[in-house]
Amino acid sequence: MDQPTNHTIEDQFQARIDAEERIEPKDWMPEAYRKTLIRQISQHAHSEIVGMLPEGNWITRAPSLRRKVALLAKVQDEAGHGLYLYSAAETLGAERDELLEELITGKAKYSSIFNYPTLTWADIGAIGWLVDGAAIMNQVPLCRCSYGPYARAMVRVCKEESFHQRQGYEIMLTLARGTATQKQMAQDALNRWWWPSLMMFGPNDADSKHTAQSMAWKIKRFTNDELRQRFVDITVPQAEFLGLTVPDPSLRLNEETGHYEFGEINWDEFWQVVKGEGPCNRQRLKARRKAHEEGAWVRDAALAYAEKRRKRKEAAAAKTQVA
Amino acid sequence: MDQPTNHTIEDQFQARIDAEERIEPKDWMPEAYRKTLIRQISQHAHSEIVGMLPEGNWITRAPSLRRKVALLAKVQDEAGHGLYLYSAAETLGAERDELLEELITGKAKYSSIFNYPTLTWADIGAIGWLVDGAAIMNQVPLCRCSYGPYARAMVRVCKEESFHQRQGYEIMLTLARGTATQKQMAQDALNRWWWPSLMMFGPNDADSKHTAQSMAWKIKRFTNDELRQRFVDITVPQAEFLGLTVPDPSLRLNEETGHYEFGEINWDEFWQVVKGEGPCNRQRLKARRKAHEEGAWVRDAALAYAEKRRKRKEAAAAKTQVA
Amino acid sequence: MTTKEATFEYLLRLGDNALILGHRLSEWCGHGPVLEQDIAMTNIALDQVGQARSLLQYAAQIEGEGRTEDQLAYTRDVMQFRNLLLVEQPNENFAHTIVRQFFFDAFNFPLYQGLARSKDEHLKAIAEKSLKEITYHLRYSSEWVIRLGDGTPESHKKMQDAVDELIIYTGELTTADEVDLMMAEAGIAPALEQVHTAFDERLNAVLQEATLNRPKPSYMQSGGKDGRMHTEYLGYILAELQFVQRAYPNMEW
Amino acid sequence: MTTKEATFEYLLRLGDNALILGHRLSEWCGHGPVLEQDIAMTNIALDQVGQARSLLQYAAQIEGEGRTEDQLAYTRDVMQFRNLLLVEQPNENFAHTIVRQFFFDAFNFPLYQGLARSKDEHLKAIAEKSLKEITYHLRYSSEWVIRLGDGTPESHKKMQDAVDELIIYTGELTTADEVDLMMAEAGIAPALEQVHTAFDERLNAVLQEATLNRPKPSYMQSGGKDGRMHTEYLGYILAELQFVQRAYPNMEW
Repeated sequence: MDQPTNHTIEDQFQARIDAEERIEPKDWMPEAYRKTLIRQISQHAHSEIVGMLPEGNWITRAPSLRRKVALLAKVQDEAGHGLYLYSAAETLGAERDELLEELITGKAKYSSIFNYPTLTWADIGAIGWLVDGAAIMNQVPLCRCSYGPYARAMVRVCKEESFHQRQGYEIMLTLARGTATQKQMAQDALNRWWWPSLMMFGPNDADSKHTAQSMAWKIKRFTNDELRQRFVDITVPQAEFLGLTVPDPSLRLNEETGHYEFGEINWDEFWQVVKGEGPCNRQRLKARRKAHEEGAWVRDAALAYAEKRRKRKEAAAAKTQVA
Repeated sequence: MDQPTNHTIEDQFQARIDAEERIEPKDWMPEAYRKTLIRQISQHAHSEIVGMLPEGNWITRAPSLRRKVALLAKVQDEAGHGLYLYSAAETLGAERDELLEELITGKAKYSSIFNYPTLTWADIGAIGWLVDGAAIMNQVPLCRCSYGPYARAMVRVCKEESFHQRQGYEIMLTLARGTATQKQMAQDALNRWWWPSLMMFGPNDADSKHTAQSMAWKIKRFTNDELRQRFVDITVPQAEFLGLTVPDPSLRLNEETGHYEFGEINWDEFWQVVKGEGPCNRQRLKARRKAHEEGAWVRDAALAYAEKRRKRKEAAAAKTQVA
Repeated sequence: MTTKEATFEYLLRLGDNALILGHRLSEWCGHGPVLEQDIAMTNIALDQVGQARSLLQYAAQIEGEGRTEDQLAYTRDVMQFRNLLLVEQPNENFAHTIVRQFFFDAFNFPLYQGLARSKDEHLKAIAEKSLKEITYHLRYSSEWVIRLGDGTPESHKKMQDAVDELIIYTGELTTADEVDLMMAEAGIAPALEQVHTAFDERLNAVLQEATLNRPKPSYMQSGGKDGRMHTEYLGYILAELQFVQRAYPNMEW
Repeated sequence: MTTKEATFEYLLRLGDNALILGHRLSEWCGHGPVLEQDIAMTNIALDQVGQARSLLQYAAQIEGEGRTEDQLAYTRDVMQFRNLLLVEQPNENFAHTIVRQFFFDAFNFPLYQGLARSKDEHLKAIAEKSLKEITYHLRYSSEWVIRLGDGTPESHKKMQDAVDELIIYTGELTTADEVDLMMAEAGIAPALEQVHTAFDERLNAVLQEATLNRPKPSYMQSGGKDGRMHTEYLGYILAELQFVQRAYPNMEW
């Protein structure tokens, strides 16, 4: 029914969204909006943290000092992204410790891509090129996300991630232009990381339950399939430039639309990995759990020391007063 | 004073020794004889066990499958020697658990040679050639030791150890006849293991407090210096055959005596390592302690299970009787 | 894929299983919980690396390119190895090691019983010789599963944790793929269904006596024997195993 | 030994210290006790490997045989490395890692202050650039020694154990040998006695504030910087560090 004078608080909120206004921490927001953002932002943060593992796996074996330094810097950046994102989630009332608890108990999700193993040095190139590439495709629109802290975090993340992607591509280029063995290593890595990278965009739109509402709230700007198509269109020519073959026999350029048609994703594999049944899911969680448990004494000591310092300061201040 | 009719039990014991009779576990023996044998046999056992560490250090990196198998077999033999020797010590009233406790607390000694690190594959050759060589020099006379169980253990040990020594020498030969790099690796290993191997014979006779009594009791058949000289005389030609240089500028063949004169051992280093200040003393003990502590639950479980089985058998037997 | 190509692949699988598991066991040398178990594990490792030699030698022969057992062991990288995922799992603790060993032996024993009837005479001879050793390995690991499963509450928990973690690697053992089917077809290897039946019964019997629960996982991991996707552990194993030959290539050792 | 040869040796020492310690720290990546410390340790590792690049590049230049930083890092074996024994010690736990770092930084800071006045212009430039980073490293490790030493009884014990274990590696840091003396003589590096005084004072001050005991060991280990006798740890570090280059030599990465 048409009620031109109806201004509920939900309506006002939606109007702000529609007007492309930024929602900030102190603003009123529907509980569902808050919850969906906490879920998405924390999943994003968890992804950065867990993502340190497959890449960190090759720091000690990086084949040149320059690559060793670059990979250390990349992983450090990712950890930093995790920090920004946990902080952004905290502006919505979440507690970092609780979020971390959900991660290590397996309750919380993180990007499934990180449940695949890095088996050769070329995987590091493939991850930078494809995984960061797909992440950027997802993240650039998020820079205009309706929620202020998340949007601003995304701006910082995107800047660094573009650099990472170029570095990953440069690794692939070096390998593709190297010896036959190196080129084969690069092709093998592409073979293993291509489809999982496409899966990073989530289920097809028809099967994606969150999308509609997320788009209405301008958390999401494009659908899964739109982003996936954009990624394929940009990345396939990059593979061709490398002289490598995308492992998809159905791949073909549709001259009319200008888009690449590509094969069906193995949705069984997609859901298996999401469910926790991927190659490395258990190892990733086990590693995070171990780090957390073995670090408990360190965190406890830091708290205890901070408390001691505080008391000493108080005591010193009290003395000064008395004197 | 001459007392032809004095036959104290100590005199009878010594007479048996002098007559080359074997002393067995049930025989009377002076407490000091028992103690010195427990000390010597347990030190020997500890040496076999600790000796598994520097050699075991190269099993995962053995450069051919044949060498990997041989090294596994060698280390397994050494563990077996440890078993025989602990059993021999137990015949004298020692308890294996107590002996192991003394080892990991640092109270008990073991051959200092195992406190040196194995840094290259050639070290494995050097150890087989020199360390087993020196050990054999010590152990062959022990096959005629007055104490039966120790002598018989030594016969078994010597047979296997001769094989180990030949294998070690064969590794050195392969390296010495290999590439320039391999020959250099062999020379470097000889440089590091030569003097510590000479130290395996203990202090000079003049400084060796145990020797006189041990020889009277026919535990020891030759003095430290005698054995050391024999080792040098046998080993120097072997080094020459390999085309390697013994790292001793004072080394020269005395044409008259037929023996090699050699330089002064660095007795400071000798006593430092004996005292626990060698390159790997702490690591060796730490490794043994860790194995022991982390294995406690396994040993406890084995005991608990054995007890359960015993009770079940008793219960089953009781049932049978009643029925 | 020709029968010869499949046979080569199959021999690599057998050889790599023996090599990688033997290598893992050898990491325990000098660190075992009790001297007798140090000896026992070293002994099993010794048997396995010995089997690996025979199998990789034969594999090289079948391949017919003049490669040696050492070239196969020391110059292939992760993507070319064909061992089961189970055998590259880390030692972790004695419980994990024993469970890994038991799961493998419970499969390997019926497998080798079948291989000892192989139409391939050379493989048959290798299998006959290895069967004695594998019979001992299975007895050893079964006894320890029972001893530790039915020992103390602490040992029971460690064992159950190990079983729960490693069970998802057992599917790959007895799930036949193209190579397995071709080998069974050619009478070179037994049909994996038979091996599975024996494996299954053994697991039930031993785990039950050990008072351990046999989990029913919703999925199984694979990717080892076909080389499609090993775990991140294998690269580190090879870095140690192969270092000397990689650093000093083309030399005699 | 000529001054040029001694300079090459010395640069290897500086470069290998940075490389091996940076490598050890990088093993923590993704496994730190708290996200902020993961970042901090990775950051220090990054600085150190960066320093290693500069130093090994210059070392190669001085050597004058056309070798590169990567050839020095990836194709020397254990007997040719010149890092201190301290930096090859394993991570063990966060206490060991922090104590190792602190001992090294307390030495490295006054060393680099001295190197920033080197008569060798190139080394002076490297040192000036690195000094900012090393100043931060020392502050970080000192703070954590204090925080963990004076934290809980558990952290105190872990820290004291680490101090007691690692102290025997500190003598090598400031005990001058022929190369050190030649470098001081030539004004290329500071005299180690001065570095020792600063190191000594720093240790006393920080350990005291951390309520930790400074042991007086009866001996000190050495053999790292002169390459005479490294520990058994270094071989394993190099097996990982160098594997790809060893397995795939003479390629661009």
